[in-house]
Amino acid sequence: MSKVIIGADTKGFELKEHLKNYLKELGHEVIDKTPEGDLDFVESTKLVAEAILNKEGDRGIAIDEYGAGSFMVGNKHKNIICAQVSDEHSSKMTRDHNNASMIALGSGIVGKKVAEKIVETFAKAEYAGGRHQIRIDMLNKMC
Amino acid sequence: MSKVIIGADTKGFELKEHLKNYLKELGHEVIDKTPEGDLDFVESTKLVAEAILNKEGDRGIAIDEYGAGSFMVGNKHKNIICAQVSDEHSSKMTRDHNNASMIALGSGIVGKKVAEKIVETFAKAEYAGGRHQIRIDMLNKMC
Amino acid sequence: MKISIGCDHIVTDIKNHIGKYLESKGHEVIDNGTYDHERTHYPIYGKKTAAKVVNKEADLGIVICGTGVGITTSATKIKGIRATLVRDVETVRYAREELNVNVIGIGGRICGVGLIENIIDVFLETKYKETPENKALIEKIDAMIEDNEQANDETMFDEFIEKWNNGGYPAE
Amino acid sequence: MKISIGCDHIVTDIKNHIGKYLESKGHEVIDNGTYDHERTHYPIYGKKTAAKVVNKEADLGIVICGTGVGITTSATKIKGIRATLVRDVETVRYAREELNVNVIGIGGRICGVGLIENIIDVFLETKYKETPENKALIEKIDAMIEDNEQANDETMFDEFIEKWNNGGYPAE
Repeated sequence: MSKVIIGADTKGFELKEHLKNYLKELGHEVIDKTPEGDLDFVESTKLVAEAILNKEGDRGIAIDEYGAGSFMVGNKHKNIICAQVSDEHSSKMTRDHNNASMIALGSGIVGKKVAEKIVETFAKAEYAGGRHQIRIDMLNKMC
Repeated sequence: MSKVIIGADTKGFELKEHLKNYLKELGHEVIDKTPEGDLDFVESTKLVAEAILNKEGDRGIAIDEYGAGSFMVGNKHKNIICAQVSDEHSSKMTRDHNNASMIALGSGIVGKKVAEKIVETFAKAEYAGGRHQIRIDMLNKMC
Repeated sequence: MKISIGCDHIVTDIKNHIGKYLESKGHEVIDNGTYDHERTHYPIYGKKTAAKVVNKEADLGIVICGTGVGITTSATKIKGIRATLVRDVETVRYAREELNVNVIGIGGRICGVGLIENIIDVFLETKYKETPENKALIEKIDAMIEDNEQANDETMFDEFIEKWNNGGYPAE
Repeated sequence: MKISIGCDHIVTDIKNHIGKYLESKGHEVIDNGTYDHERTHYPIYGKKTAAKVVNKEADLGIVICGTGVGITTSATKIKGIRATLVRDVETVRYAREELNVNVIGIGGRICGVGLIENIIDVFLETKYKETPENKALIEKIDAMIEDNEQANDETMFDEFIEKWNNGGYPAE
């Protein structure tokens, strides 16, 4: 089971609540960094990324209306690899190949059933390691 | 402007209400075949398809949780071409190439922003005709 | 399993890729064409692919065209076919488990091959879980088309192909 | 427009297709590689593609790898780049109009070429519409990375490539 850090801006708040409950039902521990829902995506995503960097959890989920803003903010953190995803296949592959510690979701882009499977897959999938590590080392030297 | 027939099963009801308002704001006429929201997708989609066949409108939208059930029911009607879509590009192309008179949407699959663009595109896009007509003639001879 | 596959001329390469992918997983493939990039018409191949499934020559079917709409619609119009046109993994899981779909359609100009392979994996590994509710839905869907011989009527589209060959349709 | 493009070895064919598509629409293309299917590493090409944009040698950038995640992440880690990794048309429209993104990433194993072309069309034709709200968000995003010379530091990854060449990473 994973320890999942979650956060959302105002427009992602409702999907965040839904996914928080879904992940808890699956048995994951969930830490909600934005219980109030009054932040913009820069602020909400920073809270998630900083919690990951502080090792408060091992997977981060940042939600806004499109996922685009949270994706940028996540990746502007050194040592964070954040994937913008709208399908469970990418969610699996980005754990497997990129060792992404965060995903960004758009509440206006994905329906709830797709979002459930994305976070379920992300919480469960493990990094494959091997040849992929050189690319991770390169990304982690950046910014 | 198009005359749009819309219908949903219980799980698609909320998205249907949202898209009905969205299409009306764009200036389209919308006829709601499932104002109560108490039907299964076979019943709700039949109401939309029959309205299209009766020429009550020129575009049909059928919604359930995944779109898969509505897609099947739509296409089991002779002279109906129904596209199951979750992206606006397919929505445009299926009007352009397939002259689809109906689309099926999944409320658990698409987010509201994506759904808005799908229906907006579907209501607006026109059939290109030309070489595509032979395939339409073939489809319309079936079932 | 035995898998019946078909495509139009826009996505022949992707259909060939899928055929090889299925064989690499130990499945037997019935390739209904088209086999090259010469312009042809998707209902021919959707119907052929579907016929193998309803005749029980194949267990399941996979059809592809540009968006998937045309060819999947043609398969769905065959009695006994329950098809879904998918762009995500979860829809195929649901459609197989709840609606016992026997054909999936994919848009070769919509989905990339990684996603397509994942969709196919889930299609083949997911089993129908019968419940009174979904059984009733399936029976209603199946009853919508009267018994007919369209699946095996190989001359059904001849009138249109003849018209096409005689210049009765525009070339563009 | 001048468009900077880059990819990894998994999707070179799709990058080449995009290059030709852009040229057919009258754009000038700067192709940062990779140019073949020999195994290489996406951050090299994400960074190169992004550098052309921040150095104003190109107006916009497009990066592609299998899922798009790796290469788009590497582009985003360059100061001055605002990138979005898209699988739908509406996200790119929003991201260009509201967040003035200058790079998009696409998963070549996730999206088909028809969808990719539509995404690119909308990326190139949509204009940023400045508002006080989105200007403030963009300033906050841009301020997150300190000024550094990473975009133009061509030796930045040498230590890892040397380690790779010396067998310091597993081959599988």
